[in-house]
Amino acid sequence: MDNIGVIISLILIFGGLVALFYGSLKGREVDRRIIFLFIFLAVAAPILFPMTFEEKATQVVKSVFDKVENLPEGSTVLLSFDFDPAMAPEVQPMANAISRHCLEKGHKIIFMSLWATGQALLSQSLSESILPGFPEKQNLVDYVSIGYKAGNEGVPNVIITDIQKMFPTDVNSVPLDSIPIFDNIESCKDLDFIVSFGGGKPGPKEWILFVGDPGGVPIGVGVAAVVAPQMYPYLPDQVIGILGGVKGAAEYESELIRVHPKFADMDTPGLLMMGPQTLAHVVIMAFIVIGNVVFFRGRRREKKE
Amino acid sequence: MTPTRLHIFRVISISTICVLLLASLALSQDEATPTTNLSTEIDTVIIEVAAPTSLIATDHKYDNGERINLQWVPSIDDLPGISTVVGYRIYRQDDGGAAEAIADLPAKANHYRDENTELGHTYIYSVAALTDGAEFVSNPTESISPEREWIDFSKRYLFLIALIVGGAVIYFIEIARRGKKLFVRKIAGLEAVDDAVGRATEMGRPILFIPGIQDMDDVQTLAGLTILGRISKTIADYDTEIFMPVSRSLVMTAGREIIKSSYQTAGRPDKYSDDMVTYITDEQFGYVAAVDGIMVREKPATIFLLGAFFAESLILAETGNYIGAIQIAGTARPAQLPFFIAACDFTLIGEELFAASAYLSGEPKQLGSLKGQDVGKAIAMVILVIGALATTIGTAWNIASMNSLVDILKTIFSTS
Amino acid sequence: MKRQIPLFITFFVGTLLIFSVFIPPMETWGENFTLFFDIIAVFAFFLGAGNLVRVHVGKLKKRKADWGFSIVTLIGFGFMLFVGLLKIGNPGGIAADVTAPGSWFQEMFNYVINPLQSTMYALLAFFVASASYRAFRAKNREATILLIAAFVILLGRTPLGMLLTAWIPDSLSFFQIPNMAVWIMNSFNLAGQRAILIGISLGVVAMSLRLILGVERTYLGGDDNG
Amino acid sequence: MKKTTFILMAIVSALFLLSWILKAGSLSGETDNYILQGFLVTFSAFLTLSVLSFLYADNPLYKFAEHLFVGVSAAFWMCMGFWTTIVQNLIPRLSDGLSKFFEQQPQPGDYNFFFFIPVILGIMLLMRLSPKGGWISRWPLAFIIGTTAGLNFVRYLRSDFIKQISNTFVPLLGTEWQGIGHFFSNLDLSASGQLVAIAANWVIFLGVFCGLIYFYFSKEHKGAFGAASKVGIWVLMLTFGASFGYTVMGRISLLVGRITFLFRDWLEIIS
Repeated sequence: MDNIGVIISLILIFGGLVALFYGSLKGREVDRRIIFLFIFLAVAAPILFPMTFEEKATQVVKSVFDKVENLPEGSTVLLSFDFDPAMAPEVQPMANAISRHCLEKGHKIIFMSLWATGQALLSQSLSESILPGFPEKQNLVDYVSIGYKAGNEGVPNVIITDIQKMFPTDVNSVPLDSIPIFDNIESCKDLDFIVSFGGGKPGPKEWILFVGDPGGVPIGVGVAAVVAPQMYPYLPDQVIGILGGVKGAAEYESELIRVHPKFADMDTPGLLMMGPQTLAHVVIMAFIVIGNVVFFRGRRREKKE
Repeated sequence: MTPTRLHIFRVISISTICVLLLASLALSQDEATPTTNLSTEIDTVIIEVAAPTSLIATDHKYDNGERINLQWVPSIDDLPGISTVVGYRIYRQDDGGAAEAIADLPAKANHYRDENTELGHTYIYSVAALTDGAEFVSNPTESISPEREWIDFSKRYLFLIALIVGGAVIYFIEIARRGKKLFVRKIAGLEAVDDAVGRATEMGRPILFIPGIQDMDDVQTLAGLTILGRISKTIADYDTEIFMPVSRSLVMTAGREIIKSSYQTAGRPDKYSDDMVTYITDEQFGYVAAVDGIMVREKPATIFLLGAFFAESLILAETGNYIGAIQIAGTARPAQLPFFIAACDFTLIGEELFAASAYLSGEPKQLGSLKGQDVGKAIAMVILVIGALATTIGTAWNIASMNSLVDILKTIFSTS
Repeated sequence: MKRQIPLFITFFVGTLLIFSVFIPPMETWGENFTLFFDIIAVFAFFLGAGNLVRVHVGKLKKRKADWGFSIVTLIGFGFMLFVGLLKIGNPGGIAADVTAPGSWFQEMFNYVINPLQSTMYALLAFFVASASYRAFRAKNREATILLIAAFVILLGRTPLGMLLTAWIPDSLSFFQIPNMAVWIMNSFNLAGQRAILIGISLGVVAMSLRLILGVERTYLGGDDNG
Repeated sequence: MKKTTFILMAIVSALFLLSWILKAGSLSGETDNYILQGFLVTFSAFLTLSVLSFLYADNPLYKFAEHLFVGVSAAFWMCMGFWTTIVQNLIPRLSDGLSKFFEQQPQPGDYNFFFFIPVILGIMLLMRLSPKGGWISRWPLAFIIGTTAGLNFVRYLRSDFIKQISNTFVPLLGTEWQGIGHFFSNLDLSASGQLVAIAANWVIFLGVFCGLIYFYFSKEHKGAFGAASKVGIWVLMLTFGASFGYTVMGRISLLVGRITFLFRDWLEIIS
């Protein structure tokens, strides 16, 4: 059933593209609403009839994975959810995957957010995706959520020297003093690893500037594809690795399943999204080709005249 | 130092170490007695473990006297896998008071930073290895007081570079203020501005100016408005129509003032109207929807997108492209530059936007600042070349002097 | 006076925060002032909300175009404020997490804010496609470079790139498209982004200095009454 | 109101009701308050489709969705700021009574008189809402600007200037130079493939250098300087092309997220 659906939708999309290509050979421009329609089809079809591909982790992703994998058990990791619903489809899958990985390796996790919307998404992630796989993990012992604080870059600038000053309590008003995770954590300098998931300001960049560089804490970033290229200059000293967009998440998920087979049945939104991605990319590349054909046809006509 | 003297020196130092070791052994036996007693009193079987050794307390460098660092060698029984040591407990005596436990650490820990010390107090620390039900305390440290350092010398190079770059900016602003002409190279995009205005005039269609979606406190908005000053002068001369939808009320006020004064200079104050600049909404996508509507309805011949743009950049630039307008864009937001470059005819990339603004306004603060930044870039380029060449020679042929040059440069140009 | 005091505040706070980096005894004050800043940031949210209400009430009073939609904004604002400030339906009571699952506040986030914002950004998917079609044309040398780089990355970021070039032997693995994409990201992209980064950082440094020293005062507005 | 608008509105409302009924019906076995849940899912699907309708043209449904978003999100940020920062960070430092009211547990030594400063500045900021007291809001504005400037000055200099320079100290001839033959022998991406790795270093070194020349405004771009700046602009074009190609993925993801919601949570045609 699924295969038939895949084949029919592929025939439809590619048939349409061929027709448009034929049109372009005659110098006909494509209306943008037609392009919109094709993009919708290219995204919708693989969602209805899932196609999955194998992913292999690239070096920038693998270095984050290896860092989590090789930290000694009981290390403390801070995961900051610095995103809003607009970035969530890209960033939430990787945040979930890394959270699961940390819990599986027995690291203690401190969850927080520099975006108000991040705390709501964090609460959603915890209750719907991360915790159901780990019923034995206890709040305040294995993980804690200290939530959101206003103040953008002001927040990392305080917690680099004193976490408690900025976060007197966790989200449920439990004083930090009484939380076992914070027994030996005074400031961000005492953390073993920080990963910031985001793509706006404040976000990964603020973590590098205000915590990673002054405190010498290893930083990993999980970013929306729009800002991922801007993170490359910080490699490899200032950030140890970059998860860029859905592909970053898909690579991390596949690596996670490869190394820890227990995750084989977990939901893998990143890997699932690669189907629509691939088809949409093909459609866009086809339109780039069609656009150039139209352009060169037009230019040749101009020359003739 | 002559060889004989060196020899004597060695003998003395080795014997001192031996004496110290013996003394510490003797002392440690004294200390260890109570713990042994303690453990025999308990009924359950206590597995004896060695206490941690070589505990040293040092003042944390470059702080306000609130930290003391501890370091020790973990108990020799703290072995991976089969360890009976479950952790370590830190004890502290404050000004000769009773020892209080201040922290518990996991097994294999070998250092701790006490961040709650006070200036003027003296402290004595000891570390205990914990097993299930008993603890084995190390020798206490010498008494130590935290010290306050007034200047953080570990950041001296950072301070120096800040001074040089900052100094260059201030120096050139001052020079520009005194009226000295500062050279700024021609910026290609600015010539395109006049052509684009001319084109709109020929076609008899309006010009659309979009100053980004940030308020007046963003430099990019200011730079965009400076360029608006130039554009509106040409517009007033040619008598072309201009629309400027904005998303901040302060930008609206500023925009109106700029266009009005341009019309006055051109001698046509009667042609100016407040309707040229309209406030739409602060909200990103509401603004985009409205501007999109204006583009499709009015079909402007030329569109300027100069300022701070976010995700809306693509929608605006794409729609402008769709209606076939000439588009000149400029922003310093790297994430949006690719869209502008792809969809616009001309783009002022990053700093070019500021340079264009400085070039047009001729304001000392802008010109001087640009010059100061150029000094920074020149420093960067020179160090870059020296560093890369030294690294290359050093690593390819393993030349020590080159490697140490690289080390020095890396120390100066490091983050901490 | 109306300008002198703000200029002094900027100078005082700015220099204090710079020196707190280099002078350890000032560190606590650096922290405190940053905390003040964080708290003022919340008042800025209040200000934003207040402005919103003012603008929309104004529209409503004057029956400006689309005034009906202003009612939507005001009702949405009022309702969300009501469920948020009173923590309606929150399972944990007043001290609990405001975004606790099951609270009305969190439900409003999940069913109203989340779909609205993410769909608005999802519109970009369509525009990016149409921009690629219209903009990526080999008009001149620069545009051609742009086009080629984009094409390689587009191919390399999807499994398609691997499928197309899987036949290339491992000793020439560089020419496999995904590897080429990785290489471009790590070389050209890194270099270009770094040059931009250095430029922008100098701009930020110069601007900060101008603000602290009071050379740049445009943010104070034009006249003393405004 | 025009007749067509009226008819369209009636159709939309009817569809909405229908979806609500069907959705509530399908949820009735799963949750207790299935009527509310059915409404919420239908409503968020309605909002999703309203925003997507912008692709055709700006229309009242889109305007409705957008205006609702503006109101709700302003209140969202306000509540978050209030509960997380005002209640947890400010109140315990100022008042015992209020912290008890909000069930906070103030720590000894929390009280700090200086925390009246941000309250006063914050209230001054709110004065902007009144037409006459606007000028006083410049004080907190000056505080905000001073803080940002002070914080950014050192951090940007350190991470984005100083560190970027030393990051570019790359070896241009390989770590152990073993002659040309060895150098060209291997074209893979592994450690032994020196050519590829060193080529990347050359690109980084020259790219950063020429890029900086392009952004150097104190000298006319002529001769060798002009040529270097030309190389600089090419590197920048490659960068932007690559960024664009990379970004497409992100933009598509957002759409995937929305369509998945429509198909799975609303229409239930996939699981």
